Order: sequence, then C-alpha cells, then structure tokens
Amino acid sequence: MMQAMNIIPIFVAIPLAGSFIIAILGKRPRWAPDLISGFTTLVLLAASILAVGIANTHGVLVYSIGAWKAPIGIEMVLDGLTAFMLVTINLVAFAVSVYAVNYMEQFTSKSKFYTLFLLMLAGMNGLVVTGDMFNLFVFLEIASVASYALVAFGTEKHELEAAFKYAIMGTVASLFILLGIAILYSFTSTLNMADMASVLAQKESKNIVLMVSVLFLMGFGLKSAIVPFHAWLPDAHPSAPAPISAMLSGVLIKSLGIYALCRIFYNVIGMTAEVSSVFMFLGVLSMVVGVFLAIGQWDLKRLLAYHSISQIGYVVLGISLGTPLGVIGGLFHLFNHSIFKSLLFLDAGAVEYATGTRDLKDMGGLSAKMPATGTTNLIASMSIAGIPPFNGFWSKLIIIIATVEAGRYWYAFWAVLASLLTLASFMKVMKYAFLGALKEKWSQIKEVPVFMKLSMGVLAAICVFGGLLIIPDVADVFLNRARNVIMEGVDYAGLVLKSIR
Amino acid sequence: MAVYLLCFTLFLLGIYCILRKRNIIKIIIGVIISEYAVNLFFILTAYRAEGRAPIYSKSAIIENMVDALPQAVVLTSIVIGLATTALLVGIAMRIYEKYGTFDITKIRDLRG
Amino acid sequence: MLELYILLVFMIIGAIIAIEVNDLLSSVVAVGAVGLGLSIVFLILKAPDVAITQLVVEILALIILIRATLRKDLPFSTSGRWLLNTLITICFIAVALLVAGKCFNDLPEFGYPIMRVASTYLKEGLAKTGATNLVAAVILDYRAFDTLGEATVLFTAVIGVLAVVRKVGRKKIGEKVREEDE
Amino acid sequence: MSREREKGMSIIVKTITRLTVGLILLYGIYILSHGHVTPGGGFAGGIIIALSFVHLMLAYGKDVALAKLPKGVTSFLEGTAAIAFLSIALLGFMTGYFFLNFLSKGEEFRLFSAGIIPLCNIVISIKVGAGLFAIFAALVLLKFEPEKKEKRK
Repeated sequence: MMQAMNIIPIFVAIPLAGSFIIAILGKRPRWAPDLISGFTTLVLLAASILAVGIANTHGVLVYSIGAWKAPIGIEMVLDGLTAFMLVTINLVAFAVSVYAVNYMEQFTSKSKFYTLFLLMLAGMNGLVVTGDMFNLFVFLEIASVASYALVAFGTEKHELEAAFKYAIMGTVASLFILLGIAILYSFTSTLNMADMASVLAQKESKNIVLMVSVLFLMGFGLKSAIVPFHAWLPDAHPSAPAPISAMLSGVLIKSLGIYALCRIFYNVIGMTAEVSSVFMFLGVLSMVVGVFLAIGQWDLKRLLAYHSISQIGYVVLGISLGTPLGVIGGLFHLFNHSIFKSLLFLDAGAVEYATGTRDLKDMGGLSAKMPATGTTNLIASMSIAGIPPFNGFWSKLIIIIATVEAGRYWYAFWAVLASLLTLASFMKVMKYAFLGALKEKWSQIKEVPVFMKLSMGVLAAICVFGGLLIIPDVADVFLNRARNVIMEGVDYAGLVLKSIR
Repeated sequence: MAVYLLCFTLFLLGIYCILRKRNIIKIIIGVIISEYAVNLFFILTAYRAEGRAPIYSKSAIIENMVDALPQAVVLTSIVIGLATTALLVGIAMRIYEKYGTFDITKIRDLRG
Repeated sequence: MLELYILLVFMIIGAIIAIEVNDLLSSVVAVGAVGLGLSIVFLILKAPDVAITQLVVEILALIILIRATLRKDLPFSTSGRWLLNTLITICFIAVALLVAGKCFNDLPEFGYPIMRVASTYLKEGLAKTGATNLVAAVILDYRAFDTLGEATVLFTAVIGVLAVVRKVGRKKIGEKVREEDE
Repeated sequence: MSREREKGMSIIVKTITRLTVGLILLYGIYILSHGHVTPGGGFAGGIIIALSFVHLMLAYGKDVALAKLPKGVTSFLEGTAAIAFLSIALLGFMTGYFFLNFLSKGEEFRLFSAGIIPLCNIVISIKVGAGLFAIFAALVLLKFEPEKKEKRK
C-alpha cells in the first residue's frame, strides 16, 4: 500500500525537476533540452500507465503531503478519473515533446520553450492529482501562466495580441474561481475537497451553492471555452506554435476546464437537475455554434480551433447527461478528442513547416509530396467526423444513443447535425489541402523530418485502434473506473476520508 | 455583511474596468483591483472579533487568535497576482512596440 | 470597526479614480493608493505577514507599471454607444450585488469564523512545527506544497517574460541567430 | 530613453542611494531569516532584496546594477534555488513523505528552530529576489518604442 502510494507525488516532482534543470543548463549543450524533455515525458507516460493499474487494484489512494492528515494538510488523490486524465495528458505530452524536437528549430530559445512546456505539464498533472481546493487553483495558475507565455512565444504581432486577450480572460476566470473558493472556505471552513463535500452535505444553503456554482461555471467555463465564454480560443490556439496548439486544444482546456468542472460539480458541490440541464444546453450550443463558425474558415489552424469548441460541446453534453452511458461516452470522447485534435494540429504544423502557409486556398495536392502527413491527416479527419471504425465514431455514437435514451431527442438531433457538418468541413480540408493537383510552387517541398513523422504516426495508430477501448474487458480497467468516480457523486467524500484513516 | 458587500463592490469595479475600458494599461489596472478585492475577501472571512495576530510571543499569553489559514492562502495568491501582472505588463509593452499604441480599438487584426 | 469602513470607502473611491481618470500615470498612482489602503486594512484585520508582503509587492508592481506608462504619447479613446453600454454594465453590477447580498447573508457573521480546521493549527502549530509565527508554519509546513506551486508560478512568469521580450521569435531552419546571453 | 537616464539620476539621489541600499538589503535579510519567529518570511524578504537592486538600478542606471548582478547570474541563482526548494521536498520524500519536516524542531523563539522552515525561507528568498530582478531588468532593457514609425518629438 505504502509502496504504491509513492507514485503520486512523482507526477508533479518530475516535470518540475526537468524544467528547472533545463532552465539552468540553458542552450549548452544543444541537445540537452530535447533529451531531458523527451525523457521526462516518457517517464511520466510510463508512470501514468502504472497509475491506471494501481488505481485498479487499490481503488482510491490518498497521499498526505508532509504526513499531515486531511483536512489539516494537502492531500493528493489517485482514483479512476485521475488516472484516466493522467494517461490522456501524458500521452499527448509525449507525442508533442517528440514532435517539438524538429518543429521548434524554427524558433529561437528552444530551452525556454521546453521549460515552459514542462511547467505547463506539471501544472496540469498537479491539478489533476490534487485533492485540495486551493492547491487546485495554484496548479491551475501554473498551467495558465505557462500557456499565456507559450501562446506569445513567436513574439509576432498577432501572437502577442492573441496572448494578451487570452491572458486577460484567463486571469478574470482565475479571479472568479478564487472568489468562489473564498466563499466556500468561509462557509465550510476547510479547503480539502472531500471534507468540504461532507460539510456541504450536512449544511444546506441554496444561496451559497447558487452563487458558487455561477462563479465556478463562469471561471471554468472560460478556461474550457464553452460557448458564451469562447471568444479567446479561436485567436489563442492558432497563434501558438503547433506543438503548443496541440497541447492547448488537446488537453489544456480539458484538464483545466472539463476535469475541474466534473470534480467540483459532481464530487464536491453535488450535481442538481437544474445545473445539469444548464450544462447540457451550453454543451449543445457550443457544439452547434462551433461547427457553424468553423465551416467558413480558410485558415487551417483557426478552423481546427473552432472545431475544438464544437467537440468540447459533445464532451459536456455526454458528461452532463448523468447517465452511466452518457458519462462514459463523454469521457471516451474526451480521450479521443485529445488524440485526434492533437494529431490534426500537428499535421497543420507539419504543413506549415513544409510550405510556410496556413491558408487552405493556397495549398493543394500536398499528399503527393507529403504522404505521411496526408495519411495521418486523413485518419484524424475521419476520426473527428465520426466515420467507422475510427475512435471518434464510437464515442459520438455512445453519446447520441445516451441522449436518445435520456429522452432528449432535440439534443440528439443537433448532435447528429453537428457531426454531419464536421464531416463536410473536413472534406473541405482534405480536398483543398491534400487532394487534387499539386500546385506549381509546391514542387520543391519535402516531407517533414523523422521525429515529426514518428509522433504523428503514433497518434494516428491510437486513432485507428482507439475504438478497442470500449470492449467490455478493456473498458473495465480504464473507462469504467473513471465513470464510477463521476457517478458516485458526493460519496467521493466518504471514500477519500475512509482511505485516509 | 456590509463589509463583504463593500469588498464585493471593489471586485465589481475591477471587472467593470476590464470590460469597459479600451486601454491595455487600464485593463491591467482593472485586473489588479479585482485581485485586491479577492484577497481582501479572504482575509475578511478570517477575522475574529477581538482577535490577535497568529504569532506567539514570549511575554504574553495569547488566546483568541484570528484564522491563520486564509492568511497563508492570501500570501500565496498575492505572489501569484504579482507574477500574472508582470507577465501581462511584459506582453503589453511588446504590443506597444509592435502596434505603437495601447488602445485596443486600434489593435484588432484578429477578429473572432 | 469604524476605521475598517472608512478605509474600505477610501479604497473604493481610489479605485473609481484609478478607473475613470484620463491620464495613465495618475491612474497608476491611484492604484498605488488603493494598495496602500489594502495594506493598512490587512494590519487592522490582524494579518501582519500579509500586510508586509502586500506592501512590498505593491511597490514592485507600481514600479513595473510606471515603467510601462512612461511615454507621453498614449492616446485615449472611448468607443461609441457609451451610454447604452454603461447602463448595461451598471444593471449587471446591480444584479450581481443583489445576488451576492443574499449569498453573503448565509455566510458566518463577520468577526465570527467557524475555524473548523484552523483551530487545529492554532492549538498544535507551535508544538508540532516549532514555528512561533503560525502563518509561516502553515505556508512552509502544513501547506508547503502550495508554496512550491507559488514559487513555480513566479518562476514561470520570469521565464515567460524573458521568452516574450525576445527580439527575434522565429528563424529559418538551420539559421544561426545571435541570441543575447539571457 | 534619453542619454541622461542611462547614466542615472542626480548626485543627491546617488548619495542617498549609496547610504540606504545596504540598509534595505540588510532589512530584507532580517525579514527573511526571522520569518518563522516574526511576521515576514521568504517572499517578503526576497522582494525587499530585489527592491534594493531595483533601487540601485533606478539611481545609478542599468549598467551599474547589471554589473553588480549580471543577468546570467540571476537566472542561474533562480534555477538553482528552485532546484534546492524541490530537493528539500524530495529529501522529505526519501525519509517518508513529500515535504516532510524532517529536521528537529529545536527550541521555540530561536533563530535556528522549526526544522525546514528557515531553510525554505532562505531558498525562496533567493529565488524570488533573483526572479523579480530578472523580470525588472528584462523590462528595462526592452527598447520601449514603436517599431517602423518615425519618432515623434
């Protein structure tokens, strides 16, 4: 038991150590940042796969930092949902880290890039692993501050502007969240999530729960770019360097936004019918608005960014249904979306790397010159559009079935419609960018270097075989564990507190 | 109660400044004011009537100390606020360098 | 607690001046006044650690902000439909205050916190950690992990600022760019 | 920025700075080393130390201050202090728990008491001082003028 527990602080300590070492070493020797970052993310990936096994055998594991038992000290909690998020985050991070070895040659100060990247990773891992309300805020800030700087990393006009917009909105979101935490602290007089949930269960107050729900909805809604709060995303995500776009769209909005929303609303405050219907409505709204805005775009990365909003809508819809099938669909779509959206952004980065443009009208026939990029992009496009047998199909299917089962026929209709529009939009991408005749001016371009191809290949393979995750035996280890955490709701408190004693 | 409301008013003033002002530095000032308000709110919840600071001293026996936890939390959030402000000012100065203005009505190449 | 109310009103007036005045330097100075007021409020509320930190952070933040507002040619504009937008925001603020007022009614009364967890710190803090300053005991022992996170946020901001102020962001592949020794 | 500014301010300011900057630095060290006994601590102390260098920079111009504390040194100090803080946490990890206060608590009210708390304070103050000075230096060195635009005089 003790041995297994010791894995938990590793998720924060290793990326922090990696980033500090890179910061000290600087750029001498030149290969050191690449190596350290790749090694760190590889270790983290291995550890998170191990964590899935540990969460399976031990159930809920609690690590008390500094040997102070909750609620006095800070707790780290490893349960099914945490392990699920850790695998998602670290898988994408590893692929991105490999990809960046070649891609980031276009930018100066590669060591600063890796430092910020690992800090962002540490922030996300810490946020997912923690069991303390204020600690969650601190790690949220680490990840956000690192991401503001990374969006501005190119230091061109548009990048700075997008970064400023993103930074202001992100800071306002953080302030809302902190105010919510302050009100909750005053009411419950504790900061530990499990303890807070048990106090809230005993002590009813409609007004405070309403106020705190609104604050958290605005705060985490801004972080996860659900529709009324989405204005920053289409600027910020395309402006970042491609590996960071992949991280932001792939995992950052999910761990900072969706995961935190799930954890707080399901496990701490307790989900009510009104809140879940608000979430469902916002989810459907994001789904439809995102896809309609995406269709008209000609900038490849901007188009992908709008699709992120739309796909986040599916995740929110699935999770907020609250039925076992809906939650599992939402979580599965969260995982799938991380994979294929990262892959799409990496492909867009590869196109930009080879041709120097992001304008779809300018491209054409690139498949002939860049077969690896073309193939992986085709796989990812079919995944996001929901074509069998790729992973996106299965998760969308589950969400739609769950919606129909719950009697929300209109929502199911909109989900199908958004899926069709997504298909149309990605047919446009394939047609203009990769298929058709090669334009004269692109006759000299070359396929991207080996590390970029490698990471795109790995992600594409997961897209193809990702559907296997819902085979019952496999799902029992991975997805069902995460679903159980959400479904058990405020009983979370009891489980965690029991596991401390 | 009235104290809480005054503090919340300060928070809303900051938010108003962020939403309505069209100058980058003013927006940063709005963020700073809101941050102050949230920190103040935390400390207000910690206050205990007739309380003493949570520090022991050799000469006096102190009972009735105020809540120490929010003070620690606010120390953390003050420094986080400073870090965010520094980064925002850094980005703002670079924007000034590129666009030659702090006015965001003139800085809108990106339309979402 | 009359002085508390006076200071709070002073801070609100300072904030309004900072928001509405049309000169950036004056506006920054007004924010400084608000911050100093806040620092005194912290002292009144028996939080000397926070007061010291707030004071020095305030000074540094002001210096940084003044650095950004040194230039004179900073144009100022208010966009159109001023009246309508202001009315909407004031309505929004009024609604928010109303909701918040209801919510704050349910909070423990000012001056009488519940101290569920904190009483443990106050009772056992000295014996268990050896620090007479209980705030230090909380930030560096009971909740040291938060402090690690906080130090990391600052580290991130430093690296972020250094990354953002680079003169040349992009280069051609293989090209050597002279980077200043950062 | 005009030429004058780079050389620093007037002789009066310079003289007073020479007298006070040491005191400010000393006060910062006092605040940080007594963080566990009296109000203050690593963060406040670190910021005061950074402020003493900022003070020097404002009065004497950036060259003098950067000669005293070059940029390479600040970033090295910052990274090293960060690593040191993490190692304190990891040393606790080796002896049982992450961030375990593994040193003896000592006698109350003494400077050397409270286990790892004073150590953390020192490390944090180095980190905060170096980091904030690095931020300030970076912002001062940034040429704060619009590009590709005639200077208005």
